[in-house]
Amino acid sequence: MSLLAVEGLRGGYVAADEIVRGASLSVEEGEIVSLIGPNGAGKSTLLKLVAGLLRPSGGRVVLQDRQIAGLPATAIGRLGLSFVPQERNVFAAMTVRENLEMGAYLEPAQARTRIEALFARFPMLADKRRALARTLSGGQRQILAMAMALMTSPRLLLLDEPSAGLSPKAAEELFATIVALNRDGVAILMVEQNALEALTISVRAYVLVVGQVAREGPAAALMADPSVRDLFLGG
Amino acid sequence: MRDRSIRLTRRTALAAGAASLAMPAVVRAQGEPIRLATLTPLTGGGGSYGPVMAKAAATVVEEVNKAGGVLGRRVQLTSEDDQTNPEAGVRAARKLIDVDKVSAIMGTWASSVTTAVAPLCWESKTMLCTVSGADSITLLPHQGYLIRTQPNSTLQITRLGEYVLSLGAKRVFQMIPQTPFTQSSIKLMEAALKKGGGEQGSLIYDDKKPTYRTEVDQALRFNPDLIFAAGYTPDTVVLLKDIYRAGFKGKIIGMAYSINQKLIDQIGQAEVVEGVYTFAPSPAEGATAYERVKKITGMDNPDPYTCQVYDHANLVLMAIAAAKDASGTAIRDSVRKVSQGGGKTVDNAVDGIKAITAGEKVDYVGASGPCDFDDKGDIIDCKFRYEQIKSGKLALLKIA
Amino acid sequence: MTGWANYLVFIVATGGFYALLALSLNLIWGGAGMVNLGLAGFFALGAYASALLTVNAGAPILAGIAGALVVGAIGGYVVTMSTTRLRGDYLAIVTLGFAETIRLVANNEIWLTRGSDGISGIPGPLKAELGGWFNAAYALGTLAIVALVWFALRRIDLSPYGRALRAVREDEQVAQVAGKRILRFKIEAFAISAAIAALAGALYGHFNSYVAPDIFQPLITIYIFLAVAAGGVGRVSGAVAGAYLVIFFLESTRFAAAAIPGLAPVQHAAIREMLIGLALIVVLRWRPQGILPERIPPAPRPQSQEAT
Amino acid sequence: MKAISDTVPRPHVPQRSEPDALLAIRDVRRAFYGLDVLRGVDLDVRAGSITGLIGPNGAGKTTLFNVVSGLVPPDAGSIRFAGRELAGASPEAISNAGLVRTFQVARGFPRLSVFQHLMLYGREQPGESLAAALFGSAESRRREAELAERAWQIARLLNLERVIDHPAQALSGGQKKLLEIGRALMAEPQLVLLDEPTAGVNPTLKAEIAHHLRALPARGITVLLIEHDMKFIGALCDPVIVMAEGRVLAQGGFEAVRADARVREAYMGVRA
Amino acid sequence: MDAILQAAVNGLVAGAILALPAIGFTAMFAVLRFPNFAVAAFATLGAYGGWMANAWLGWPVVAALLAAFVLAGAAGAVTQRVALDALRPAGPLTVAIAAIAANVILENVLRFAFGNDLLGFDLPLARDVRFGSLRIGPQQIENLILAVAVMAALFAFLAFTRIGKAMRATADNPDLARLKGIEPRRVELLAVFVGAGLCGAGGMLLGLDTSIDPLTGFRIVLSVFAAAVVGGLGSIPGAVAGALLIGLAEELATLAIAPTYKSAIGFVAILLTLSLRPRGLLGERAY
Repeated sequence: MSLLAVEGLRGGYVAADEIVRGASLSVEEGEIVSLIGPNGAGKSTLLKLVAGLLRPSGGRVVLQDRQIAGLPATAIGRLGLSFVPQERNVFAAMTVRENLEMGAYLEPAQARTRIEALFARFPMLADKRRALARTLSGGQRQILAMAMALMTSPRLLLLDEPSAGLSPKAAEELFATIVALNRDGVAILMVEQNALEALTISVRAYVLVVGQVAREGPAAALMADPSVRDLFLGG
Repeated sequence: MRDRSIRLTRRTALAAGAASLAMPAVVRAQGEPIRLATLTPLTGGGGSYGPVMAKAAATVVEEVNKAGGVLGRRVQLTSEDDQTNPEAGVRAARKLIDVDKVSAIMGTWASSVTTAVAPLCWESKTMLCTVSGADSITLLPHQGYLIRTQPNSTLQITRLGEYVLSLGAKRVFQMIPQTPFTQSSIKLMEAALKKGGGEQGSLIYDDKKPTYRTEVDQALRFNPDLIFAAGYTPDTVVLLKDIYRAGFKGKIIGMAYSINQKLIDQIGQAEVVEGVYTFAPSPAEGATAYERVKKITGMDNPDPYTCQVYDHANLVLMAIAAAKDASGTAIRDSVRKVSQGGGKTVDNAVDGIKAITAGEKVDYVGASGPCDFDDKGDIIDCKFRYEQIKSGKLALLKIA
Repeated sequence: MTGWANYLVFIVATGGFYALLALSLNLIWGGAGMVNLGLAGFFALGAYASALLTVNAGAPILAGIAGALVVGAIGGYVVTMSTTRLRGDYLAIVTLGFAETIRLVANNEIWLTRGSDGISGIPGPLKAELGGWFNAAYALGTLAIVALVWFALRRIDLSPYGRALRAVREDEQVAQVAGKRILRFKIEAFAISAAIAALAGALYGHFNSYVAPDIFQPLITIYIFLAVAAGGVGRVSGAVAGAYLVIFFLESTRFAAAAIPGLAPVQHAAIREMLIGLALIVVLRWRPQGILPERIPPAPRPQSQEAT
Repeated sequence: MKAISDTVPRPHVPQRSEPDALLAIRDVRRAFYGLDVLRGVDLDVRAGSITGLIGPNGAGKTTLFNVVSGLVPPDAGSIRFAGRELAGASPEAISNAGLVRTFQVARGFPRLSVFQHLMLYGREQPGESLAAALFGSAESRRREAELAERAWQIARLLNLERVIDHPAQALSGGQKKLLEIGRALMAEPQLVLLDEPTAGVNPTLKAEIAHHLRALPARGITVLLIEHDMKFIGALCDPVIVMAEGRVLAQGGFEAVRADARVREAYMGVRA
Repeated sequence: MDAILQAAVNGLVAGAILALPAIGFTAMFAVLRFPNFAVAAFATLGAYGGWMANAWLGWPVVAALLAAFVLAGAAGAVTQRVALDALRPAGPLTVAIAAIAANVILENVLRFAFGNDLLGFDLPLARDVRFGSLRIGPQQIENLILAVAVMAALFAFLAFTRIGKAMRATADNPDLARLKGIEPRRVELLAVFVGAGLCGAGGMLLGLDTSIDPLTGFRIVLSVFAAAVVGGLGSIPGAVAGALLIGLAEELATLAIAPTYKSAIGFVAILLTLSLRPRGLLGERAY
């Protein structure tokens, strides 16, 4: 049984205008799975549909045996799925520590121990615990956003273009962090523009084109496939 | 203090309700009634005076009706609210003149309302009786359709200036909000003081501010030995508190319409207002009419406006009786026949109408004074009442 | 004329002033998506301008009214200048303050405005000649002016100018990209709107022959918002209908007040004002389009259409 | 299907003498909150061309459009359009100079009708002065009739005739896209910037849009468009400009650009 | 010189009281993104609430202040729920207009219940204390302390409590807040409760120093707006700074211009701010 199984998912921002048109994919326990594809293919929309930020107009989303399609985002969050948005993903006017507390807003009892654990894991956050989030660099901000998502101890993390806007060095560090997180047992489904880098750290990958899964397979195989490369340039 | 204000409201509420309910039935029984109206501020800045005023007039009408009415007709009194606002006042007056077809409107309080309503009245030949004091009002081309029972500013302030000098004050500071009589008040006081070798400083303040600390500072810098607080009750409450806090040791004088029992209760601390002088056109203290007003309103010290509107109602009703005609013009032409010029002294319309019907000449002496008018409609001389607050109560010093 | 007829004439005239104010508000609220919470201030501005010109300077009444239009437009221009680049909430706050400031000036600049005494003896046109018919004639004249303004605003509404104004209301940025100088449109519209409010004030003064600071209470602004919301935001005819609806409501509650026994006059007045506020919320909530909803004018069919 | 040039009379667009760069952008920079979004963009758009602008998300394409159309002032750099410097000019001035743009998510005036939308974009409207609105003018009536004629033709051409009196908020997604194009046509610009004209559009409609666009240069309208559909780009655009990380990476014919190793890397996300 | 110092002291005290409703107004704006013009009525309601607790029930000042806060806050929350929430899709200006209507209703509910008479607290008045040539009233000092205490409590609430942080989070980034499980409607309601409550507390402090009638709140409302705009709409520290500034400006101005124009100072401050620094002293959306 998969950790996450998506079947024939459909939906978009407006009911009349479907961007995801019957996509199916799955994520197993402990995997890193990448979702790649050309611009406008509907990758981010798919993540938002899964995370409950958008309401699917069709299809099934099963998280550990539970049908979650149509549940509100917070309910899905409680079931062990955490979503990290691409933009505006921290509370800019709050301190790092307060951001983390907000990450576990629904589980305040565990907040203190988890924050300590995250501080141990990301010393940078510990150093900056009293800094306002808006003073962090782009890479630090992404780490904070992920740490916030981890505050609920999720089984599955959904990352929406985590490396967007980062310098190459910061992006590299970020991917290293993602791998490290995964080693601790968190499964990851991420959308990445930085497809080659994403494939490098992924077990499997899906290629999304016009709202549907066009190719899927082991990451290494997809990376080697010239037709995948062509897809990005409309071949 | 709180109990007092609530009781007051409730009582006026009952009166107003009774009046509006009772009236139509009576009217139907009697045919064409004589229509009169009060236009007083039931809400807005003058909202604390209007309801009692309206009630005093209503009681006079009630008594007259009980005694058989005037000219064998019932009197119907309509009471409207001018909201202390000329725009609303004009709308209400229109309704009274056009729909209710009243022949007299009584009790307009704020000078601005009176100024706005007056042209409607003289154009429609409706009598207007007012308690507003601004000099300018009787200077309007009202063709006689206006009388006022309130002495005008010139008379008032001149007298007040003389009194202030008699208290031994040489440096007087006047604190006054922006009102129709502000300029004349400052000018007249200045003149009155100069005659006696006194000096005046003055400050016009914004009557909508929660505190006047800085204004009081400014006043104290003048080093006055007397402060003349010439505002209305709401701002004077604040002003007196701030004067007290500032530690002012000199004398304070104010107009009785603002420094009244309500203000004393408001401030709630005798010490703050101890020794403050008040000055007012005197109701005819001790006059029988004044005692009647006391009874009607249940107040120990009915304010001058209530007394005046009581007089308005009596005068108008007797004028109708004397003219044997209920039109506004008839009232205009005969009001001075019942108010002055000798004859049997009466203190209420019931007795007056009886006497008039019997062919006697009457001279009304009202609750606010003798009620004699000059050609402009101004009251001819008037007594003034000087009081001082002693341990939280207004104590009469003299009436002169 | 006497009695009910005269009263009705008075209501018709007052309704006309309200209608002009409603037309003024509708032009910017419905037309350009701006609000003016200081309508009473512009109303006062016009009333004073015309009163001062005719009483103090002895100008003819028409010149006074023209002066009111100019002063109103300048006032509107000044108020919008500081806020046109900002969001609408700021304009709301500024206009609120503007009305209060106008009242302060009217109250305190006694050399000019005679303070809270107000200005009395404002001449009415042909008052002597018309005698008892003055009110009726004036009410008719007011109606004619309302009709004229209604006609002019409808022309604007249906013209390319009105079209551009609506574009500004819907999306300023896209309107800009479409080549519209939104600043000009917003300032012009507000200035015209302010001038119309001032016109209402001038007419008011010449009718009642008296203006004073206390006349221009902020509550009038609420009346007009209710009028426009009830009539239909964005519909010129709706503003006029709404204004008469409100004046009818205001006057009829005067008669209805007596029907509730056992209340003090203060309480009657309080209930009336409560009803006004309540009505405004109810309209905004359940009938936001008003009784006469905004309409899209159909495209003119070209003659050549049949050929294709 | 008729192309627009067949049915609509040619506008009186003054012919430009310079044959080459209608739009010349040099070293345009823009940062938001310390993040460099445009890091020195240089590009030319040849008059009479349909130029494609492609690049991965976050490359700065839409920001470039915002800067060129005046919605966002550039921090530095020059934008010359038809011989005029436009950097820092107001959006309406730029639009009136003959450079009109559309938006990615169809934006417009939801409560205005299709006809009103089209009319709004008409150039030179004497009727937009107060005097003309109030008193009417022959000039304004003439122009209004002219524009109305044109609006009808464009509506007919774009199959929007049936919905010409409908408010924009009642249109389908595809119709909104067509309306965007119609608006751009009404403006008779020298250069039109199209931000993803086919996003969320079905293949049939896409072909139709391509058809309309292809007819524009003949009418003196140069096109610069952002697009993600490579087929669409390949079929329509020459040259193609590739942006990545706030700079222009490559420029040339579609096939050449596609073959460029740097471009493939940019799209696939290989980093140095 | 003394006059200036004295006016400055008076201005600071007035500003501290003004700060409470200004914070309330700005806080509601930060979370709900529309100007709640009913603040005048909330302040008046607080004044009456405190007065009832003090004069009828004999509660001491601090307890009465709490009553004022709760009554005004509850009125704010009810207004929001019953009248305003449903209008929010129509845009902030529509809600703002409805808030004015709500203000008229609330003001008249008080007028209906209490009439237009002035009411005063049952508290002894004390003479001012002198420091050299400066004087300050014990009541002012008490008000200053109370205002500062309320502000401190508010800042502690926002900085240390979970729900207070959630409020800031919602003002900062509503989408992310929702994603993190923060119920926006609850937070909004809380923001209105606290915001209107602060207006109420400010209204009562005002009433303590002066007297109460249905227009108590209306008298300061322009200054409150001015404080919020000058400080930057949506910024709480900005509202505090703005309030002190407006308080100072109003008092100092009386030395230079006619005191009758005190109320216009706020308007001038708004115009100046919008022309010179439209986002206010501390900018929007700062905590």
